[in-house]
Amino acid sequence: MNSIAFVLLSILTLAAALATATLQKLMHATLSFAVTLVGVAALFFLLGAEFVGLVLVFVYIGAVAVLIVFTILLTRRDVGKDRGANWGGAFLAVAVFGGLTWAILETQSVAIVAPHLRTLTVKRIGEALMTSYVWPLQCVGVLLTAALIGALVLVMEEKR
Amino acid sequence: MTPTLQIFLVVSAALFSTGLLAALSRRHAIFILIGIEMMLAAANLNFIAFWRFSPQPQPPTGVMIAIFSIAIAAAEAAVGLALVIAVYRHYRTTNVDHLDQLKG
Amino acid sequence: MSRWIIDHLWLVPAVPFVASLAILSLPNKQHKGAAVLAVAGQIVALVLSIFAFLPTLQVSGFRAVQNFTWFTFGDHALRLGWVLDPLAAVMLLMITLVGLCIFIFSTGYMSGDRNFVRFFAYLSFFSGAMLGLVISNSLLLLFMCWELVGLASYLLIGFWIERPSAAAAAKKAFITTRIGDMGFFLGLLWLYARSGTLLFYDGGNGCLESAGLAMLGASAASIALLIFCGAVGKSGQFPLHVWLPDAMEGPTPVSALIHAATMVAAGVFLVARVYPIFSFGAIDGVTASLTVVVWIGVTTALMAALIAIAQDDIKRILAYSTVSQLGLMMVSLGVGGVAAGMMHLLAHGFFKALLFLGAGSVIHGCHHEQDIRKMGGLRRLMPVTFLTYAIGMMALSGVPLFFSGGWTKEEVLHVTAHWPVSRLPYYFLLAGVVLTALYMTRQIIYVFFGDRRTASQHAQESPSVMTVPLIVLASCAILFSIVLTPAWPWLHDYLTDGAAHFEIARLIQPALLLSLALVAAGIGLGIWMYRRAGIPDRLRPADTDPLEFAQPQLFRFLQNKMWIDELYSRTVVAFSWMSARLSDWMDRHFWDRLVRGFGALGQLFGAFTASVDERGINAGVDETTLGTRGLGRLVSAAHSGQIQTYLSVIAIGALALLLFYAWLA
Amino acid sequence: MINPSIDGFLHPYVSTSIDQIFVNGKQWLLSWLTFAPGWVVQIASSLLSIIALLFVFLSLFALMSVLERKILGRIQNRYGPNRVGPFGLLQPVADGIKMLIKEDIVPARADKFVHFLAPILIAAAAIVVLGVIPYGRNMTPFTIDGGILFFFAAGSTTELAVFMAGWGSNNKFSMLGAMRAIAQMISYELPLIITVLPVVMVVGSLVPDRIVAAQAGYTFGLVPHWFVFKPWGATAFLLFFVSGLVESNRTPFDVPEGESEIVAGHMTEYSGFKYATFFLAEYIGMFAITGLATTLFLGGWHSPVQVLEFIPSYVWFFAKLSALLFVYIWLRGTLPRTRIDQIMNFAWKFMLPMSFACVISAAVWYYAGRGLRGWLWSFFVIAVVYSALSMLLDTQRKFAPRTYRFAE
Repeated sequence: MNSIAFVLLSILTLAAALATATLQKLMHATLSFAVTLVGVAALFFLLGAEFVGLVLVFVYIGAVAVLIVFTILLTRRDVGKDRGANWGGAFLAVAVFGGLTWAILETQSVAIVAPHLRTLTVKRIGEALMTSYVWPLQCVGVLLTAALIGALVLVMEEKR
Repeated sequence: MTPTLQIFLVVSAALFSTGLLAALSRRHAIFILIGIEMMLAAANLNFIAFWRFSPQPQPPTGVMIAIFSIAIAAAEAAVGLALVIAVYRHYRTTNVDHLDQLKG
Repeated sequence: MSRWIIDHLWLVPAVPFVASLAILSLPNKQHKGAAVLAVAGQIVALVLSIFAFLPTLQVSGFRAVQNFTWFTFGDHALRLGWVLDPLAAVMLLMITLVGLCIFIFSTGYMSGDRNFVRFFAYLSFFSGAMLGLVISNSLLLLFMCWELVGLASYLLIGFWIERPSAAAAAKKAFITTRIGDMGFFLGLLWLYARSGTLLFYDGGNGCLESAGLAMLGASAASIALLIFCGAVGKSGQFPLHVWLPDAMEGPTPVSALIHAATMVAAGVFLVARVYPIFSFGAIDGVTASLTVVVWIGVTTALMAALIAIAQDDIKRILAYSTVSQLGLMMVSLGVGGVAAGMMHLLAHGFFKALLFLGAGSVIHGCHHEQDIRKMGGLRRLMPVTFLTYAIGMMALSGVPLFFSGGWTKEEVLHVTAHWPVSRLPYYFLLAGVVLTALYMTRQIIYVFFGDRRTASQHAQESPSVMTVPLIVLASCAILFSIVLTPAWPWLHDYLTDGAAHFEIARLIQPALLLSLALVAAGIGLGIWMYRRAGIPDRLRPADTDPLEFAQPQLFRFLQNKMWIDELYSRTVVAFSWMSARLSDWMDRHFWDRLVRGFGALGQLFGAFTASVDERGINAGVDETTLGTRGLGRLVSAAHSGQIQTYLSVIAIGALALLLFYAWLA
Repeated sequence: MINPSIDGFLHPYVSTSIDQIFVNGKQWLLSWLTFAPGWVVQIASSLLSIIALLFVFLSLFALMSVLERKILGRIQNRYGPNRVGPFGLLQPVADGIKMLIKEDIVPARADKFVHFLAPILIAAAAIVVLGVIPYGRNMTPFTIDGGILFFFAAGSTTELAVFMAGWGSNNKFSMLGAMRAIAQMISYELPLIITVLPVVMVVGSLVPDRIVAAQAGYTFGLVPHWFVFKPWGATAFLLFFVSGLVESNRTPFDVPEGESEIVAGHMTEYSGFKYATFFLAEYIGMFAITGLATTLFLGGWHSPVQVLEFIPSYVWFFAKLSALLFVYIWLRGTLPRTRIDQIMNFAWKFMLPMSFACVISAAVWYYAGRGLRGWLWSFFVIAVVYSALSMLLDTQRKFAPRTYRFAE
């Protein structure tokens, strides 16, 4: 697979992610979150999982990002600056990253090159979903319905 | 050079810890949520990467898990945001520092 | 087709059951819906019965059995099932046909009743239970359905709960039959203990087949008698007949369906069904149990016929005639004429239902007046009712040649005459025939002839929904005799697995002439006695019965039903009161003391344990709880309510875990 | 894919060659690059496709903009633009020049970055979508496995772009417009996608080419096997068409830029070339939606009757496309603007259930053996659901008081 594309994409993704974590303006941060997700989706494409990438874009850009900006607008009172970064958190994050990277680099078994990809068609995914993953699918459906109803109930104005 | 699994894992680790950073350092409730979403995305990246680098052909387990986790993340986002709005209605703030009524 | 119906015979009772459930679920106002549902269920049942009837025609002695396991306990498997043989088939036909007529009739009769819906629910329920009883191939299943019909009859007798008399009658019927059923149940248990099965027919080892019977041995007679107790209770034979006349408190269609046509016949049917047990080890057709059956039947027949003469309530007269007819059937079973008995049962089902419905129509016309002395002259006002009623009366009093009742009665008398033990029953039955003709004539005269009296002033003919069933039943009562005549005794041979063949010569027999004479005598006597009933003459006021005028003591004796009720209330009821009082006294003054004593002991022990708690245990527990609380305070301090603190703790934990694994590796 | 057995008075090979002229042309151009490495060829071919697409659709946009104005003029009984060039056909050129030389105003309080990014993003989203539609036999620019999904995924970016526009230009009207736009877009995205489901189910593939191929063939050479001729297909097509109207903010669903209430919705603060970009994006989006509708339901580039198959496929495609576009314009000329709450109610109470009904009836059609029986059965399903809905939704208060649940 294409290494240049990979490098560019990962740089983009991580930069956007960092922006998300640090930008002061909430709206900018949110948009950069969207960019992050686009980057991740592109990485998925690179890894030959087009379908998942498309689903990711579809769900996150199309729905979740919009939801988030809406929420930001609805809770507008203290939008604007989001002050006072928490340095302990930053340190902890860096520590975790260090630990993980160290562990990954120590592990030799993951230093492998991708085998030749047998393209994963949507048809195959569909068959898998409908045969061996049908119960999880049903459960997710129920879960989503429950989440929908729950969210509605939560944001309904309580009559007083 | 073509990227090895290692590189992917490192990238996803970076993404993960960035999400952690967002979740820890931000004061705005929504951004904690966003941080969690980012961590989930990193996890999905891991799944996909491991599936890709596993000996082919092979049942697309990683892909499946990624799809499901995306669906669940969407549900989580919806409920979480609804919660944020509900909280905002009560306390007129979304700053998690001020939302500590549950202290012991 | 035949295969299908045999497999699905259970549908026949199931349909009315379902209908009754559906009706129960209806709102109380839904009269039309209830009626439609009930009648539809009945029609379906009728059609199914016809389907079930067809295969039995093809081979003589047809018998199809379908058994299944209800449940198993230990190594016993309790099996139920249904059977389709001529007996069941004709009963099915009769019940569904008569039932249908009565359902239709009662849609008219009960119209405007508050509890219309409930009524039809009960009615369908009853019909389902009865059909189940008929087809059941297991004494247990039969017993269940038996109890269900008992329940249905209880509910329907007490249908007008607001009347205390109705409630009392319902209770009486229930308890009285329960006495009989007690015996029945004992017999059932005994039978199971001896033969190990309750299935009638089970491929050679059912309890009615040679193998099963052989296992009964000497105890067969006692078992038979115990089962007969149930029959006595259900079809109002002599000692337990008292409930049937009171059961007339229920709505008239109920009296027609349950207490004339079907349920009371269940006793007879039961005896016919388990006849092999009765006749087991018979020496030329005579066994102890059968003899008992005969005598009880004779007593009932004669006594009821006598009482019927002196009754004034139109329905009570019919009730007593029912009792006596049932006695007749019992006799014929007892003397070995199963077929004759069943034939009479069927014929009786038709014409008695007809009579009751006629009575119902009369009552409906007379604004719910039941005293025949207050009626009269209805002949012109209600022509249809009158004609059909007359046909019914002829059939009942056994006018030969044209009416089904005549032929069947002939059969009964015929078999009774050849009973080897004694000829006494025969003579009694002859007397019974005369009496029957007599009291029916009396009733007819009182109700339809003469001039109008108080109740019949404004009577008018009932609506067609009531008259049409009458006509249907009347035509049944006549046409039914086609298959009964000795010239072509189709039904007889159908029931006794013979092949019917036509022979005109057998049509006229000396016995026929004899009974003709008897009936003529009865009717003539009736006409002579009651020619000016209800018309005051110089000595006798209008409302006194001519017989009463002639024989006051005799009349009162009969009118009070030979004081049997009084006798019972003096003996049985009084005894049960006594015992109840006694046990009550025991309860208050003996058992209570005992229980209180134990209670005191318990309190003592409780006090002891309480003190132990106080002194010994509590302190330690208190200490523990205090310690826990302190600990809780300590821990809760760490519970800052800051989400991100928690998050960071989690992250630290993850990191620590990672490092730990690294240290392991 | 090429079908040489085409009866007609043109010689089959001639017609075939005309049909494939663009494909062959592209191959010919690429054949000059044989010496270059593979990825260069790849990039070059995609560049060629992109250029072709841009050329075709930008010119179509120009043509459309003027034609729409002329047709609206006819409908409203007046002349359209008729001054610039013959029949005013050069009007778009003039407009373009005007737009280009206009001053580009950025509000002082606006978020410059976002305000700048929004039009680009929206145009990009609109154009990228065009890539997966088959415009003719072997004429799909980019064949992605799961192209339909790609279409919607890329299309859903539009909402974010609209939002950026609304929020970036720090203006009440813009915000309100954006809110409305997003609200109705999200609400109508559900019926839009769910009405695609039956087609995907029946064809068993997300690839547009397969879908078009599945609609090949005729009965008696007269009735083509397009999905629009199946009951579920017809219903789905109607629903899809309406949702498309909403997605591209056209009348009667153009509340987001309802000039009578909020000046121009999320485009209020835009001027000059950025405004033109929004305009372009809107039209391109329209083309994309109609193109997808053609592909999914109207048999793509197949000809309506067999005898006319000698006419090149892309001609047919664009004929259908322009027919649908004409209907858009027609509606715009005919219908008044609906209220936002009415739009919402319509979406959630009618469109969504109906589209589910489409899915079900497609399944019914599939399992009741695709023949007349299936036809009747699926029609039955549709009819039942429709009548049930019409009974349920028949409220007495037709003119409900307007309620805003979307912007506080």
